[in-house]
Amino acid sequence: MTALINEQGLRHDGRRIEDLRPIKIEVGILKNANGSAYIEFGKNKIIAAVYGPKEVHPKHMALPDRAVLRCRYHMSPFSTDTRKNPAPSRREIEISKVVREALEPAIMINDYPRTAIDVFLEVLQSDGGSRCAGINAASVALADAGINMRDLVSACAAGKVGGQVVLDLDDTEDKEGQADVPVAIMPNFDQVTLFQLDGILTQEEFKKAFGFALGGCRKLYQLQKEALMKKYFGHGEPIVEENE
Amino acid sequence: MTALINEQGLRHDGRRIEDLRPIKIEVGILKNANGSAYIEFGKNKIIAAVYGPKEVHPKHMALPDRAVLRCRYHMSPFSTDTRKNPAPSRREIEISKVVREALEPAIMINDYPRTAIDVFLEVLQSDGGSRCAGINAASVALADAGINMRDLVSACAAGKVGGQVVLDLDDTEDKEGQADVPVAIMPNFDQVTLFQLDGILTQEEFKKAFGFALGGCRKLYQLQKEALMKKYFGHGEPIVEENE
Amino acid sequence: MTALINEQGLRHDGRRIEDLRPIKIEVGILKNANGSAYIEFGKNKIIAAVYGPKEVHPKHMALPDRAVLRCRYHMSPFSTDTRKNPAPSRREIEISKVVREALEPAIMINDYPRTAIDVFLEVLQSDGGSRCAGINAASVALADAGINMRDLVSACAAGKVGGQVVLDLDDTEDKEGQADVPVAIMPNFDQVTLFQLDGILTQEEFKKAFGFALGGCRKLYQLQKEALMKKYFGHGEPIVEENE
Amino acid sequence: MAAVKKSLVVEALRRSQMTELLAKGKRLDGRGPLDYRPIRIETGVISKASGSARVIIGNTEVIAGVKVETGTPFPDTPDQGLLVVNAEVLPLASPYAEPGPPDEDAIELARVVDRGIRESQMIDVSKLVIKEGEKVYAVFVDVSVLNVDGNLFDTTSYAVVSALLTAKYKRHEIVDGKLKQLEDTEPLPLKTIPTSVTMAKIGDTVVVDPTDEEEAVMDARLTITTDSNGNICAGQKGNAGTFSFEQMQSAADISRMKGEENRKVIREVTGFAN
Amino acid sequence: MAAVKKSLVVEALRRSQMTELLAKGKRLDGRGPLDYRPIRIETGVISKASGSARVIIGNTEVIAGVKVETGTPFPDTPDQGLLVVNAEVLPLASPYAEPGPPDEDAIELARVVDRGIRESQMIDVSKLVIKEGEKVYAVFVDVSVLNVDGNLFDTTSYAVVSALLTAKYKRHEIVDGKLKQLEDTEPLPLKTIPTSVTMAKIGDTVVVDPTDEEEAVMDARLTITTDSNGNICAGQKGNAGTFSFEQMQSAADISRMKGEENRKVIREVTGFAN
Amino acid sequence: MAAVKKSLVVEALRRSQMTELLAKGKRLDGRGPLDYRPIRIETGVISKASGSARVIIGNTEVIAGVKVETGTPFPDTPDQGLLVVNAEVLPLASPYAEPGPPDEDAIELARVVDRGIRESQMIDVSKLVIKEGEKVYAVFVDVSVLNVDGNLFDTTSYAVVSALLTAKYKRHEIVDGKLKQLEDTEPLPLKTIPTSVTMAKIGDTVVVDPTDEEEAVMDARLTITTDSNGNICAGQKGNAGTFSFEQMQSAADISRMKGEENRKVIREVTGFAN
Repeated sequence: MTALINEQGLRHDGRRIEDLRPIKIEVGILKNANGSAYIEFGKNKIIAAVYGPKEVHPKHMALPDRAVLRCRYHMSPFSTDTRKNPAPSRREIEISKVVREALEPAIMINDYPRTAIDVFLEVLQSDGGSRCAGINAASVALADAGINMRDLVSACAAGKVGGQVVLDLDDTEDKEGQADVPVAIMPNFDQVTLFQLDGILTQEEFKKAFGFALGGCRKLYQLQKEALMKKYFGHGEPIVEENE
Repeated sequence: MTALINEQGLRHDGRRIEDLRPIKIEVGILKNANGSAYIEFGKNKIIAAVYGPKEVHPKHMALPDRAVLRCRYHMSPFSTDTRKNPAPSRREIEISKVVREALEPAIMINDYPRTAIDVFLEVLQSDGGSRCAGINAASVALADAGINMRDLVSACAAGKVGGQVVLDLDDTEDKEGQADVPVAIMPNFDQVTLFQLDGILTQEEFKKAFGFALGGCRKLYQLQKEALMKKYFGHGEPIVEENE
Repeated sequence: MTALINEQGLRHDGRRIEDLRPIKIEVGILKNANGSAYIEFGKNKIIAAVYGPKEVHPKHMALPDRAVLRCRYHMSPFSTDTRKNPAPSRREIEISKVVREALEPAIMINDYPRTAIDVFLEVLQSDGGSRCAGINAASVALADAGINMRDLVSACAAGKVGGQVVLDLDDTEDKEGQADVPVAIMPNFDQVTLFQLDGILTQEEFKKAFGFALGGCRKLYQLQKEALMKKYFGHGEPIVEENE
Repeated sequence: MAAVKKSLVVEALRRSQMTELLAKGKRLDGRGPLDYRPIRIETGVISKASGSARVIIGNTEVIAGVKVETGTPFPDTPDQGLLVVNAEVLPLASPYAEPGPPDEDAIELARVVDRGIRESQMIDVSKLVIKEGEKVYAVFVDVSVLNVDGNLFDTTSYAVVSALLTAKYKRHEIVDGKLKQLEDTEPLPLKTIPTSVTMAKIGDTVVVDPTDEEEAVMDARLTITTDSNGNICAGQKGNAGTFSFEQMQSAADISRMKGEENRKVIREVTGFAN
Repeated sequence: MAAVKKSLVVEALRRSQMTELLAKGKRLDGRGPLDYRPIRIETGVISKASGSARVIIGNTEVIAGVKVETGTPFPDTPDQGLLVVNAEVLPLASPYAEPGPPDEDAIELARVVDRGIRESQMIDVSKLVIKEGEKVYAVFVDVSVLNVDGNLFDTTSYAVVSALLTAKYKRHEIVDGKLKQLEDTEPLPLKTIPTSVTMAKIGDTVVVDPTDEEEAVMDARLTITTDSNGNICAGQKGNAGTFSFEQMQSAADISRMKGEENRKVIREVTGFAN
Repeated sequence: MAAVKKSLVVEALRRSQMTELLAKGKRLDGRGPLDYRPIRIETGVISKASGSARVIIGNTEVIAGVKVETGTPFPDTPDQGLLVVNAEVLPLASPYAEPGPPDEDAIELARVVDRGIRESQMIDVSKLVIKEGEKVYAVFVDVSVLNVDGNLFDTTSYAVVSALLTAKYKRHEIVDGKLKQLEDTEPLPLKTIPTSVTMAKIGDTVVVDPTDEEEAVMDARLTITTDSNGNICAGQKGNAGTFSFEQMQSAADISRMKGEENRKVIREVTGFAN
């Protein structure tokens, strides 16, 4: 086993403490969905798709004053090191819930009473940080579907690895590290929409990790905007930020 | 292994042939339920709760002339010697049915057309005779919920242990004994509402065991009345037996 | 192991290449069903029953212009060499689908808008070719239920065993042979309603096997007519073929 | 299986007609209160099963099949073979039966029949051990109900018992640590014939072997199973009605008497002497 | 459990009443924002369990039971015992709870409590090994929620922790290749007391230990768990609302302060010193 | 996946438009009856899988991933490795797909593709044995359908075949009774390329590679799979329509011809020579 952080302060994959893994976002990659996005985030490969606003079945599940937001986070059986059973695990059910709750604050659900908005995340290949990667893609897919939003939702994790606070843990760091803190924010409102924490951090480390994560989220926000810009205005065009 | 019945005619826990285990009934122990009761019956610790009469979902399950009585008998995973899987077993499904059928004759279900009455029994700790203990608690919880009843339902098992007919088998006696006969009655109508029998009894033993069980039921009836009296009239007050 | 085809060209059970196993069809064997039939086809013992046309539950599953045809092919746990789990297997789900699609072309489903027609096949004992045997019985049961039909559906498999194309494989031939081709037809329309193929056949073998299967189907058609005739007109009466 | 749904008025009429007749000691199909419909038993109907039986009582028809396989004993009974009884009311058996996992009625049916077999000690499970604590025989009895017309309990019970009485299974040995199937077959180690008798209370009358029509209006059901010695080995009251103390006592007598009659039918068909 | 369903108008009124009160630093039941309701803990309530505890906070009541059994370790952690935390909101606990497998709320509840235990390294799982790679102890903690009145996270968490702190289990050995249970019992190898603190944001105010009424109108929920050293070991934000960056920072401080207070209650009841 | 629901009138209009065009040998998208849409195959897209392929035909898109793990052989085939093919039509693939366990359409899809692989003897399962009767390799092929626009059968089939053709797996040995993973990888033992051809009958015309729109109005579907020698190794008719005897015969010819064309595309991408 190599050290998770070497004497030069570099991580096992060569990154520095506050570096993100390589990230690629593509918008509008599925034909049938109303909105979609594909994200590569390190080795994560995730598709997000949005269907809706649409009729709710069964009808009594509809809400008179707002849309029902539904979310499914799912891993393809081949996405993990050992084959994953295709039935949803307890972990997937919990992540589906927190992802939904991370996205909902940014969506103007009162604009769509009596409808449903479905967000599907399919993890084709998983690495550390798949829920954050998924949220970034889902948020862009919602925008691609033309759903009214207050802001994008941008997500990134920080954590503690080899005794140091670092940004954006990959699979190895997640498993062998000391803590993982996934965070999602609405960047233009300075509001946290997702927060989880696993592992042990002192109060000081917690503050540092939280700050790192916010910084990561802001970088993701730029990448999300660029991806949308690229689809809707071609390369290099200035983006009009209507929702801010 | 000690003998189930020793030379003095005493059972492995010191009881005589026709003794009940120690029993404690408390009424109205849950805040949210419309009616509730807690029973300790030997090592059995069981909570009964009643919700209703209430709307039926889905609506087509409602009956035009009477209430739908529903019942769930369930064991907490920690209630048994080895951990019980939390999913309902075939045994729990059968007991839920016979408990419902034991209670229904005493309930004036025609007083509540188009509604549902839910009875929940949670076995926190199980010992022999949990279905009878549960019926006693459920009957009291129904009364506590203010449901109109013809009578209470009182339950007790008899059986055969070490070659002799005895009252109220505990876990050890149930497993190592020769027969178990759980019975529930409406004490003021001399009617049997629950009857099951496991094991081998001659016709004479059967008559004796059945008689023992009826005697046990009558003792339980007194304890049920005392428990209700204690809640509704304080200690020592005379009980008004409206339903008789 | 005996050879699947010996020097005399006889199969392991003494049949010649193009012989069917012994077949017996009885019509109207269940009291409650609207129509029913029992078939013995080699060692296959299968009951088919039809309920309907009847109301659809839930109502939104009803179709405005035709009946919903539903089909369940199920094997009793004791029907196979080693006990079959009673829950429906993926194989049973697929066969239920192809059997439904094999029967539907022959049923005048537009005569029964907003209703359901249920076809149940219970395999009490299974041998090779149970889906074909089941289709033959189901088709007769539909006629027995008085459902309007364009034609009967007649089914039989051919295949390749011991290097030769043969008609109607039994269990042993199915497992140790090279190919199995179940086929169902509407005999008076020269139309194929079921076709499946497992195993390897050259194009020539395929044509031969397909021809064998058609011949088998035509023989089954005669047996189906005789069985219906026996029930409705007694032995030896000429059958009036209304639906042709 | 879903309960028979009828309009309230029809149900009430049917019930009053029935109770009037019963007051005169008669039933709709002409039987007396303690008469069974004809019982037809056929064994060996499924050659792939270790044992099997088809039982028809009136229009009620079931098939039971026995499979003897090998398995691991429960940790607390390392010296006993296994018995598993399962029942499905097939969707083709009644307009009210539905596909899907067994509902509470089918579970109760299987468990009551199971208890009759198990508690009567019909099967000497101590003889179904291949290697104590490691390998035992597992006796699976599966029941497919083909047509429902009342009294599923007895019909199922007689089918299960008849299938067991005629079952033959292949012995196994452990050779060099591996399980090996021997060629010779033998009957199961059986000791008694538990025979259930099911009664229905309609108004104040108790009848045996109720039809579907009678079950639709009955207040309560009672099944009592006796063994070949006339001892009671299983009992189950069902439905949301009651039995008086006296009715319970006389039901025990009826179950012994009618049980012995029906046991004779089973003995004749299966050739089992005990 | 289904969410509490109220009419939109009532919900809005309730919410405005609450936020007005909270603006003055008060709550409907008279508490200040950072006050817990009385906490009652009773241990050893289920003698059949290895450890158990009943915890009541206000009207919220749960029972946790620990069973220590033996099992096979995961292939990637052959040198560690197992921990499984499960929670069911019993249908008798609330008019909105329903029978059935745990829904997403119950799954989240169990997983957040599980992570608090696991990540704090409360249990030294390396000491729960009987034979590396083959047999380990499996610690099952099951929670039955008996009455719902808000703050299930802390009530459940304290019950699980108290049950673990008072659990005793029977040692096992492998003798001649077979697992053998020894007679002596011992406490679990425990190192710290993870203590969760759950906060609700209603309008601009953050309160601890929300009631059911408060949860019905809250914007968002935040649970932060600290260990005996005051380090943070688990966190979870819930609900479709948000927390500002500042609220997150101060929540961390609150969780340490209130966590230490409640840890004292647990220490007193269980006698655990760390 | 639920069937495409359209109003009866629209469906009838669409169908008559299509059959008119087809009578002239044309299709809505300009193709001739026996033309496939462009086929795009990409392999190695999931590095965590032993093998993987993304296949796009028109707008239909699927990903297949192969995992080679170890397992226990079936008792009746102790000398053969295992093959398991599974397919999920992801809910993001179509407005009519829904989350949940595979429905009858997805099960049929997986089973037909599975039979094509299995019956063609593409994989020499006799070479996937580590120790006869005890340990074998289990080849799991999972398919995630990403976008539905007709002809799922061929798209899935080509993805599965391409993923298998490019898969590499780690060898295992049994050393001192324990399974040990070796470092070197090798390709699966493959012998042929089964290639399915799916046809739809619309009115009197048979077309290959139907789109979603064509499937919505087709009478019946027919899939025939041939191996590298042009032999037929699997077939499946679907939907509540029929094929005439002549159509069946010519479908066999079409499947051989178009199968060989598409097999060339697969050979090019995967470099497999047979």
